[in-house]
Amino acid sequence: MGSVGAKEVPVLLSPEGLRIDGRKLDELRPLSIRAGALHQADGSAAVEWGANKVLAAVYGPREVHPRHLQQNHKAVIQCRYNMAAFSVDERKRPGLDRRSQEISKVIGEAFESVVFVEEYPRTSIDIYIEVLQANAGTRCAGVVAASVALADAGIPMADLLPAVAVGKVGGAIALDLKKEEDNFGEADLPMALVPQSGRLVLLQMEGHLTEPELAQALDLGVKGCREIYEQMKRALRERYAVGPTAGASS
Amino acid sequence: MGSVGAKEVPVLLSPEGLRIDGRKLDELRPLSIRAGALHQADGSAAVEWGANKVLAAVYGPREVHPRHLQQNHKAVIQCRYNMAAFSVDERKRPGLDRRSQEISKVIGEAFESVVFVEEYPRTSIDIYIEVLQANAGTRCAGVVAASVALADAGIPMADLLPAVAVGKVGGAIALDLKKEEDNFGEADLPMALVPQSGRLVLLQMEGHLTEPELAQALDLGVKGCREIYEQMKRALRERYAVGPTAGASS
Amino acid sequence: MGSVGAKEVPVLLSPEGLRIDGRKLDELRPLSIRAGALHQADGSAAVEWGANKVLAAVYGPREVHPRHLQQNHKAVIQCRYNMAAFSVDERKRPGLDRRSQEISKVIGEAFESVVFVEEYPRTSIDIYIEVLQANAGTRCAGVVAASVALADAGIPMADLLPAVAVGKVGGAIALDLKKEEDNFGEADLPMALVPQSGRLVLLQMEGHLTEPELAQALDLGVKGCREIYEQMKRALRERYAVGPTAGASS
Amino acid sequence: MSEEIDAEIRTTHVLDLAAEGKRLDGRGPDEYRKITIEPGFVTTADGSALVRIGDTAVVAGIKLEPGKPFADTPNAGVLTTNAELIPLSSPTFEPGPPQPGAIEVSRVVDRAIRAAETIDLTRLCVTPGEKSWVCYVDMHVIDHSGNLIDTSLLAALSALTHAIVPAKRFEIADADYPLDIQHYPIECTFVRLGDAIVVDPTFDEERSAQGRLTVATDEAGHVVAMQKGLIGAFSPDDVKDTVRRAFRHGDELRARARGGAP
Amino acid sequence: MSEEIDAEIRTTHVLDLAAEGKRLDGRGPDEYRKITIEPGFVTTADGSALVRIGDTAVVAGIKLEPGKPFADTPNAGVLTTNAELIPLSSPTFEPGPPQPGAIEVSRVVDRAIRAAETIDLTRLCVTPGEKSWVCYVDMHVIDHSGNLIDTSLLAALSALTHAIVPAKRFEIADADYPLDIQHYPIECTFVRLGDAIVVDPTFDEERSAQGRLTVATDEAGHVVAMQKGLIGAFSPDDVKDTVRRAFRHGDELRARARGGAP
Amino acid sequence: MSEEIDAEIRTTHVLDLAAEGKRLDGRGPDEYRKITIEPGFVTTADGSALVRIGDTAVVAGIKLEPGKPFADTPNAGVLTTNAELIPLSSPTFEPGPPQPGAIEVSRVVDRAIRAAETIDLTRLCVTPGEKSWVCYVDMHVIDHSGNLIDTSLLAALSALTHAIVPAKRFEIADADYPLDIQHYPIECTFVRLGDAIVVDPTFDEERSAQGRLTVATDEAGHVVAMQKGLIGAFSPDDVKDTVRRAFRHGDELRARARGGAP
Repeated sequence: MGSVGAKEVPVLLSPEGLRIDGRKLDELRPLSIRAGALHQADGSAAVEWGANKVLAAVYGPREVHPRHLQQNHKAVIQCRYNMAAFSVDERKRPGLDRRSQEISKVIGEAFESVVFVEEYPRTSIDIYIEVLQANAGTRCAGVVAASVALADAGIPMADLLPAVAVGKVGGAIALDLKKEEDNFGEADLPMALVPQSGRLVLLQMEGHLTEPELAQALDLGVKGCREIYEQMKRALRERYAVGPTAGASS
Repeated sequence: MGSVGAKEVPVLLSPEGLRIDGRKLDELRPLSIRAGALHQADGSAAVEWGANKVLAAVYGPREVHPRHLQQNHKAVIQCRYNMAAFSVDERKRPGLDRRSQEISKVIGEAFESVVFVEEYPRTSIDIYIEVLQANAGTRCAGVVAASVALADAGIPMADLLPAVAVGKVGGAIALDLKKEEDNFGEADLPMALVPQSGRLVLLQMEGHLTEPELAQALDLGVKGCREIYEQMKRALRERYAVGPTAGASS
Repeated sequence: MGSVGAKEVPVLLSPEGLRIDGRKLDELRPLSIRAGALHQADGSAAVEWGANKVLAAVYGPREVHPRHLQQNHKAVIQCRYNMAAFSVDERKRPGLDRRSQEISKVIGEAFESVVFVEEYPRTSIDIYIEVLQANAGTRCAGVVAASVALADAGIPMADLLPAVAVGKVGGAIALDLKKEEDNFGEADLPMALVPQSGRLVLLQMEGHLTEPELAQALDLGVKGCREIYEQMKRALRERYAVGPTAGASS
Repeated sequence: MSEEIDAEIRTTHVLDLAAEGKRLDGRGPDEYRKITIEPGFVTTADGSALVRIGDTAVVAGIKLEPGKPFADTPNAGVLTTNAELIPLSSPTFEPGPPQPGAIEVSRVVDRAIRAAETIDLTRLCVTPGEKSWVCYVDMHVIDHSGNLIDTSLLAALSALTHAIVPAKRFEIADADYPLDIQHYPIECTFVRLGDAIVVDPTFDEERSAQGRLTVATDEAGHVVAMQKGLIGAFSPDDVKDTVRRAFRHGDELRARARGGAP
Repeated sequence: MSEEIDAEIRTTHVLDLAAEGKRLDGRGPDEYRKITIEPGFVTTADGSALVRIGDTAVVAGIKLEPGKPFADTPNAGVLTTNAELIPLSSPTFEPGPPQPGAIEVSRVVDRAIRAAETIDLTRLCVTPGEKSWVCYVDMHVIDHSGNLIDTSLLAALSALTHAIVPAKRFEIADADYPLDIQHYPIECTFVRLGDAIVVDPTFDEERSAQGRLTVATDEAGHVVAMQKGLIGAFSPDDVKDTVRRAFRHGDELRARARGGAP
Repeated sequence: MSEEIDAEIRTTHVLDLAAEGKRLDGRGPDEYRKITIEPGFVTTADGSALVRIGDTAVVAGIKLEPGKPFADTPNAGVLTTNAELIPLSSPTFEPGPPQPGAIEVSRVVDRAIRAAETIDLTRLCVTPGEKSWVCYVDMHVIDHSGNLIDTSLLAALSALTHAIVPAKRFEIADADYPLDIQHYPIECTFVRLGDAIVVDPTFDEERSAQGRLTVATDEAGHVVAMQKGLIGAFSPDDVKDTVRRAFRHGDELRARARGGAP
């Protein structure tokens, strides 16, 4: 969005109401979730979602490092969202830029809203999200992966956190934008839902939406999150039905 | 000073002995000092001095951070002199450059020479000086502001620290240089005085001065400091006469 | 080695088998070692080796800093290999680059293989190597200097660590490369030997060597190390025969 | 430790009051603290403002300098937004590199300014692909009594509104000219305190909050940016209601930023 | 503390087994764990591979971008190698700037690639002294169960082998073309466990090791790089023996990297 | 802790001696330790010197490289001064980024060199606004027994005095030529010990000092720089007296730096 001076905007919506990849407005990209994808982490998950490839690992509850962050009455949640240098078109310098730091913060706060942190005082629960291949919606893919990784690690939570971005493309509210839609679309609204309470713990937005459009986007996002929720539960059932498996790729 | 390759030096002293802003050689720029200008700090002050705008805040005595700096027999004084990005003609990158770090060090040492640090062992007294608008003499304005802020915070000191820079412009020793005088002048000598003992706790100098000129500059600076001292005391009296007031600007 | 696109390779070996500085293939550059070259350090040494000038200082056993590196059952060895900005042809930015960090690591590990670290639990033994003038082989010169500095500091070790680089120039295996040989040679193999056990505790290599060449290089290096070992012992005997002397230069 | 207990007592107090529909400083749930805007506060900047919301104060300064456009936007100037949460302004801030809190403020303000297309960046291009203006928006928080985002954006917008492009000084044009402002984004921040959702939180309210929500609107009826922060949750209906309130406040604050008058 | 005791018990166990010529996972001293290579794993990269050796996994990605040659090699492109040992991949890694361990992996892999003259850097020159390709080799360790060097180099080599120079996208040529690989270096890492020297150490074996030795060979019978690491020592005969073993393993792994087939 | 007590005992001893007009090493209050200057110590530098004052030793190296002049001084070269207080030189220095102490030494030396107009920077301009020499003055403290400022400046000045501009190597002129030194600043540092003010303090004297004062003079009778440091105070009369002493010492040290002979 807001790509100043961009050359030409592609047609994002066909006359039949179909999107550049043939999806309907309320249709998700293909999503695959595998719990327990890594060996070292206490819990982990690999998510492939459209052309996104995202890993999440959870370590903890463990000693807090650095020490002065330790809290007497609860666990601290430390979240690190990071993009691999090769995950985007133009090589990204290794290390956390300001965008990654902001995303790390809001994702960490989202999970601190559902994890029963008071059960593990003086410890740290560390969530690491690595984006290996990015194609819009990586923070939501990261939340989905981290959520499953937390469950895989046996961390008690009020609920899993499905997440999805809603946007506006070609004048219409659309679910789960892919890169071209995000680049040339009119709005982007990532969110994460607590399905049982129906409340949002992550919500960001950028672009142009009228009040009715915003309401519509919220409702569509909630609907999308509920679909994703089912897939997350399925991934966890598979993990415990068939026992631990290895491999970050399918 | 020493501006290598500078285009043309303006006339800094008129035939009548007046300076570019009409001041006499021993005349200070207009100075306003307001104690208690900020709400969060334990003590604070706002100083407008010529075209300088400087804030100072004091926090403490409080826990030392980082811990290993703690001293068993006295408080540590940590001073941070910083310039806002927009405070100078060419935008300054945020954060402390080497100049700011040196100034922070000498100002901190100046205050450690008058604060009764042994009264607060194992604590930190933190002095923050922020230059919002700079026009030569900001370190002296910072010392004046910090001094009033320390008094405002109730930190016991041997004395307040008036401070001023003396320089040489158009061949003459002059009090309290403004920017053009500093840029094109022949010397700059900032100092801070302990009025009751008549001793200097901050003294720097750069330029060219003969031995007699230097002696003259020291004497003029001491005289200037004594004038400023009266204004500092007045600001503190006002603060406690009328009760706390708010606002960094007049 | 591997200097891509380099203009012209000089003749490194004469028809008589002599090298650019007239040395034979198994001949070391002139080496001078002075133990106790510095005043502040607990142990120190200055090494001039060909056109290299290298200092080493040892501090400790002393408190570990930062604290969390402390080990309960042994001393930690912290090694810092650093090059002065003016030590090389093109000015080097001050501070440790990645090369220096790698060298610091392998040298530290080499010494941890011979120092009786379990005798000083919960302490740090700090080895500082400073390259003032570089002409190939600085890491080996650093190991030699640090070794003598450790002995000078009275740190108990299984043995001293002589070190030297072997290389391949003009098709032949040669001992102790100087800069032009290193730049245009075909291989470089620095090593450090524990003379009494005949084992290597530092070994790196870069270039092109066949298996027989590599074997030859190892044997030549061991021979060189044994020569250097004698000089190291002599330097320590001199130090304790004549008492402490001062001065980093000869 | 007493600091920790003190914070806990205040939190309980804030929440108890909220349950009765009250706030510590007597405001209603939809009431801002007193706002003052002092444009032109810093003369070394090309545009500036000191903005206070209650006891919170932010100085914003604009600097425009010639630079190079980004490779992917050769026809546009560059906008750089930075908030400094200096330790002078709060006992909770420490010296050092920007913390996540400061980065979040910078980015949320930046997002509103950028998404609203506040300034037409193509008009800051001098020579396509070669030379363009870099517009630095620096926000210096000098007193932190809560709601840094709204205060910072208001300061930035006020400073931009009065900014002058120093084209003459840099020998790029014969005369300086005002920066061209296209749109006027306003951010309104709310926090949840139990069942209540109140606007313009104080520092104590932020510390007690069960979620924070910022909504940025423009003068044409768009939501241009949002950010949920802190630990806590909002229902979609909460969000919709909050957006409605943000539009109401937006109009009032926008008028203030454009006029600069009290 | 229990972590420390646990490590000590494992170390003793690893060394006891080694004294009997055995390994924890049943392998022989000269046996690699199962190796899988998945080239083209990351489509945003110009070349990529996911390589696993046992439970260790590294993703390597190649990026080629136009840049400036170094002043002392005006006719050559630039090669930049970087390994990220991210905290996701091991409980022993911490967030923050690269630690010495990560730097060592980067540099040892870089040394093998560079010394072997894996790619002809002069062919990455576009305009001498002015413009050349910068070839970034980024290795992202995602699961660390030991032997990062061999896994990382194998991933880097596999990624380079399949890399495409994006000359069309950057308008430098009319079509993209494959990166030209001249040589195929392979690194084989060994650790000493008492009197035994075993190849392809696991994490537990590395922690128990009394010295580590890496030998890089090329397809033409050269040793191109070596690195002794960790606390411990090797006799010259140990080294010679290890080199011999490295050549044997090198041929097998090289075939895998070139083919990419299992 | 014993370290702390040790320091306290030494401080008391230093001050007791000072009260009797004595110093730990038997010097008079106005006496420097033995000074040696070894120019050309480092052949990789374009100019260098090893200077010792007592047990304090500093190596200074000059490097000249082509670069770009600053925008506000297009007709001048660039001078960059940096002191490294490396941990090799003192148990009190730690690895890491430059500490305030190192920055102060750098800046106080830099100020004297710059204010004295030691080198004519306009002669280091190659093409106005485009190309000029960058003159790096790097001071490497290798043994710290007090009075780093005087030792560092003396090393820097000696190195500059013998420096050669490598114009041929960088293909800027047909031959190298000596750097042109216009003025010879010397810094003299004093500390207050009770009522005494002594020159050239040792490490122990600095630690015991109640104020430090550095005065830089040139050969033409100017004070060109001053710096008061450490906790403590000086009366204006103290300062005037100190300046007088600095002129006396300055002449003697200047002759040494220019000649380089003992």
